[in-house]
Amino acid sequence: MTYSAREMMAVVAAREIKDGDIVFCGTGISMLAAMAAKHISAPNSVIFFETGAIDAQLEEVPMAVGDPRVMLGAAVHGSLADAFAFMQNRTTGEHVVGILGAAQIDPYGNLNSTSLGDYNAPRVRFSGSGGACDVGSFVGRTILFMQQETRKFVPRLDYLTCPGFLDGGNGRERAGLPHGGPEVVITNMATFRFDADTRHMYLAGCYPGVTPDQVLERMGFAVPVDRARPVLPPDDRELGILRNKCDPQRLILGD
Amino acid sequence: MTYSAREMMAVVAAREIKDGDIVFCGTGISMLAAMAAKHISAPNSVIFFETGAIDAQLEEVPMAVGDPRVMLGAAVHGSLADAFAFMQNRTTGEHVVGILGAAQIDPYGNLNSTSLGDYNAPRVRFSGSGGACDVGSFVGRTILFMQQETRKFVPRLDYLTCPGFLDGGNGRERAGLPHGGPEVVITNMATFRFDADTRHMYLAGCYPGVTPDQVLERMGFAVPVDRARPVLPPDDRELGILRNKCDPQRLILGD
Amino acid sequence: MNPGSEKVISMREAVDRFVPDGAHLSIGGFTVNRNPMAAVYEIIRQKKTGLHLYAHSNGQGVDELIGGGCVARLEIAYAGSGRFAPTCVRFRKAVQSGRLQVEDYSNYQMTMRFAAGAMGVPFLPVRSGMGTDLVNRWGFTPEMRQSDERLPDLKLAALDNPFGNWADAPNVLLVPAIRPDVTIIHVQSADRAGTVRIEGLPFTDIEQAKAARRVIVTCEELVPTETLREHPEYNQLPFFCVDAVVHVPHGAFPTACYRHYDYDPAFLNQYREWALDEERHARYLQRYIKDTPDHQAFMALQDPAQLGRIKADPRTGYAVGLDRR
Amino acid sequence: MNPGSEKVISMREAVDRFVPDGAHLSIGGFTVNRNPMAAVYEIIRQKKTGLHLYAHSNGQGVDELIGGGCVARLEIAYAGSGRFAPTCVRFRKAVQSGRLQVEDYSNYQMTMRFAAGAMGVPFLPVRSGMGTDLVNRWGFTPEMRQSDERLPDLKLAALDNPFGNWADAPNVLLVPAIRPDVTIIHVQSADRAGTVRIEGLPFTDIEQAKAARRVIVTCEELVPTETLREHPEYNQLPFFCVDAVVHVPHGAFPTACYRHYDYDPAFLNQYREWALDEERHARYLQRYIKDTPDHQAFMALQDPAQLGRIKADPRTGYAVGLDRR
Repeated sequence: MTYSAREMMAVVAAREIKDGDIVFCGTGISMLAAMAAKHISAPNSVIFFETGAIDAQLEEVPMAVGDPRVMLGAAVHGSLADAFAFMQNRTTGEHVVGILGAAQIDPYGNLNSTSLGDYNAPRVRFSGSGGACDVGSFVGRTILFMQQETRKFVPRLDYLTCPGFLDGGNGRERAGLPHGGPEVVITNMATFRFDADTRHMYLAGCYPGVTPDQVLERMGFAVPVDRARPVLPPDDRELGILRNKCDPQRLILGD
Repeated sequence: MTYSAREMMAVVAAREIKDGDIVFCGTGISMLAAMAAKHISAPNSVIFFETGAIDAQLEEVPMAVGDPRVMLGAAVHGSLADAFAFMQNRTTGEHVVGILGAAQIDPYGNLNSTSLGDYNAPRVRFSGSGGACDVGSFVGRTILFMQQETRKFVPRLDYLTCPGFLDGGNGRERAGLPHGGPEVVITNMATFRFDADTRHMYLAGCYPGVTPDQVLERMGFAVPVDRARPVLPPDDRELGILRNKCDPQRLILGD
Repeated sequence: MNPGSEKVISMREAVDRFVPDGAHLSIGGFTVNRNPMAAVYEIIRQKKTGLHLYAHSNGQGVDELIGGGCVARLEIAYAGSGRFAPTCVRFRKAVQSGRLQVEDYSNYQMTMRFAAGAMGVPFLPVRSGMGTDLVNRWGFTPEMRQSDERLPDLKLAALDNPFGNWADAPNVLLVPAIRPDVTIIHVQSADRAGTVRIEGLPFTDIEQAKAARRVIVTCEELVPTETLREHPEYNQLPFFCVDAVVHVPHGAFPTACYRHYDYDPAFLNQYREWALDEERHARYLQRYIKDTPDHQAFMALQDPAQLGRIKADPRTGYAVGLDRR
Repeated sequence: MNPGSEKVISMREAVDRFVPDGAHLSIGGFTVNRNPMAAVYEIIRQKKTGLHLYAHSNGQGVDELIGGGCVARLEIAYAGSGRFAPTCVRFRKAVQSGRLQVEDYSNYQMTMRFAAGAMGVPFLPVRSGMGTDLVNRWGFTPEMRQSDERLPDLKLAALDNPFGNWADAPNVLLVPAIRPDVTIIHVQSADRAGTVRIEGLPFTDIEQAKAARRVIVTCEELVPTETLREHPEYNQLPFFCVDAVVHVPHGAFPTACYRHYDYDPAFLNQYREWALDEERHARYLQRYIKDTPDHQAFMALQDPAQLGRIKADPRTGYAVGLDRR
């Protein structure tokens, strides 16, 4: 079966979700990945929206985390204060994996979803942090979605909205942030992970037909490529679930 | 009609409650005063329990603020966090009048409900603060119930559980406490108020048949008596309401 | 705050009395859900200006107030409507053209700021944001902060944990309480005294209401006090917190009101197109808001068939199978 | 914390697995309401000792654990059962004889301490207690605090407001988070995975549960997951917070469980008399707790007619007209 880049990204992310994980979803493709994981590999994972809907039984894809579709069949409808406390709380927070996207990412997995140019007179303004800064601060693991574009992989962010490993090494610890940090970056061409010591990004996987050089051409900074391995394409079962169970209207997968 | 000292105290307290007040009640006679006020003089006052039951429609007298009787017909069942936030919040807190009792009171209206003797090896141990310290700290006005006994009106508390005016004058302000403080002390013989400048207690009223000297004999410190006025006894309507509507089983009024 | 038992007034009167020009206004709801839109449109109709707006993660209400020319300053965690507008359109234009001053916080920071206001404490601690530009870059100038006594002098403050490394936290950020002049929320049910029942997710509506000096509640249904009091555990806001109750069906339209109606995808998509173009946006404002006397008239301009399509299914609380492309 | 879906075990196993000697234990409920009494009795049966107990304002659960010899240290706001025991009897005896170390906090301070634990912050600020002995006198010694890493080094800490006089607060007290090893709460309904529905006042049960490493939920009724999930807004604790679910009818007896049964005034009055006398108290412990294998056997010793009398009326949730003298 042929598949789109979005479908590949959703399936690659779904594979990162472990059974029993509490999956923090944002809008868009991250919700789809979480829905897919529950069907594919992690039936006992919990879908968790920052809006306070815990373990929602999604029948339709939500268009926003405040969509009434996130409320159906949940275990609890908490407030926003409750929702984030589950991540800040170490006992539950340890089990949370957060899925985030952004306009820019830097070599240490920090994200910008606030603005481009001068913050006080921005060239382009985005929505702002939302829960991204909190999730990036609190939880044990994050999965980051990015488009593979030079303007998005930048050596220095215009605005640091969501902490990854800050300036690398034990930067999080020095700043006083809880343990954690980004685990993987998933793009439309490749996956990246972070060195255990330096916390610098490296190329971890290339999608079928993609070479490391093609990836590097679409980045504003260099990363080591020697640890790169091929990433398996989505199989028929994965694609079927994604298309038929998760997003039959192709609201997020697109045309 | 004849009446008991407890009945007199409850009625005197009920008269202090203004229409529209939010009345913080503890267990015992303070609940009765709040119930009576709603029937007598302040129909739109709100009975408020620290346990989070707001404007309960009491049909039977509760035996504790955690009694399920406080839940009936309430506007909201909040958590304890919610309940105290209404008092700490200035917009709502200004409207709250708190009714408190204690084992000891000092000349500035500070209360002890924790222990007698050395705190770390007490001669007598009581329940502890409960909400008393919070109410005394947060709200605009408090009404204090005491038995008129020398061992209870003491120049210096064994333990300061609940702040009145601390060391007098602007003591609350110096400590950083919100505005407020005790408005009146109601005993089985008399009422006391606090001087607007020194914040020292003075005798404000004597019950029928009681002289200032009799009151002073039952106190461990001296207070000015020149502002004392007679306090009217409960009338038939007040007594009828108290006995028939508030505590027909005489659970709190006693035999 | 009003301990009375009768607070039902018209939307016009509520906005006129409690939302003066320059007010510090907080609105409830989240992205495409339970924004108090009828109140938002009335604020635009009454040409309120210079508002200092607080919102958590809106959405339609924020974007329309900005587009209506009512807002001078904004404090917010997320200005978007999900897939309908990942960044609010009029918000983006206003910021990029320098017409709107913004102070950015994270979702949880904003939540704790409303909670601090509700609790009556000057700040609450959070463990998020250390090392980020949410801490390092401030939107409001120190001069502006000092000139408005309704604003704290600092965006936020760092604190070493006085309890050592207790809770594994060497340090925290303190975020200051928000204390709005007035908060407006839209809910499913209220009684005439203002006791509120929200169904589904409450977002930060309750904290926003408790943090404010004045509270306007707009509701889909005005219900008898006795009905609400049969189950006090399902109510969230007691009447004495509330100053005005406005009964306005479809009061959250075009955003959703769980168990009543879904968001209107057609309107939201159409709005995005209008908002992107100055002329079309001006025509929208004129026709739908300025030329309508009230929300009922605004709703009369909507397609009745579409209003039927967005009606909530009783089982799910939203419109099952609604075309949302 | 356990993301699984099947957690129903026996009371014996729950206490055996999650409440070791010396545990930092937190119990829910308030004065004469929803104390997790069946669990309390099982802890006494299993002769647990050296517990560090956290409770908000109990009540029967605290007094029986102390009387049973299980508790070495206690942090609490209020140790009483209302009119039945304005000061808990065995608590008073234990403190006055030097057998129990106590750290006193106010009601709101204790609430915020559990809330801080639940939220994952090291402390929360309060504006109550400045100038009182709650600040000036400490019950636990600095040495004891330093020797137990489950305790913060300080009872509380003062802080000047970093935001000047924002919110009219020149200064605040910071109270440290409570982080129990295990919390036990008794609720009306739970499913087999541990999702919890409390009816009526929740007290601080939810904060206490979220603050703990392990959570035991005891419930009157074990209900299907689907039933709870028809109304997620009425549930308070999601299943993944919970480690064990124990189905134990009358699990709060002799304290009340709203909409199920009232407190038992006869038992509470009788208990007070027993508790006041060493010999009678020892006989009570032997007969009612040590000689019974479980809560069912304990309940079998109660007068069936009295159990009928305390049954809750469906309208009020308590036993109307119950003789409570």
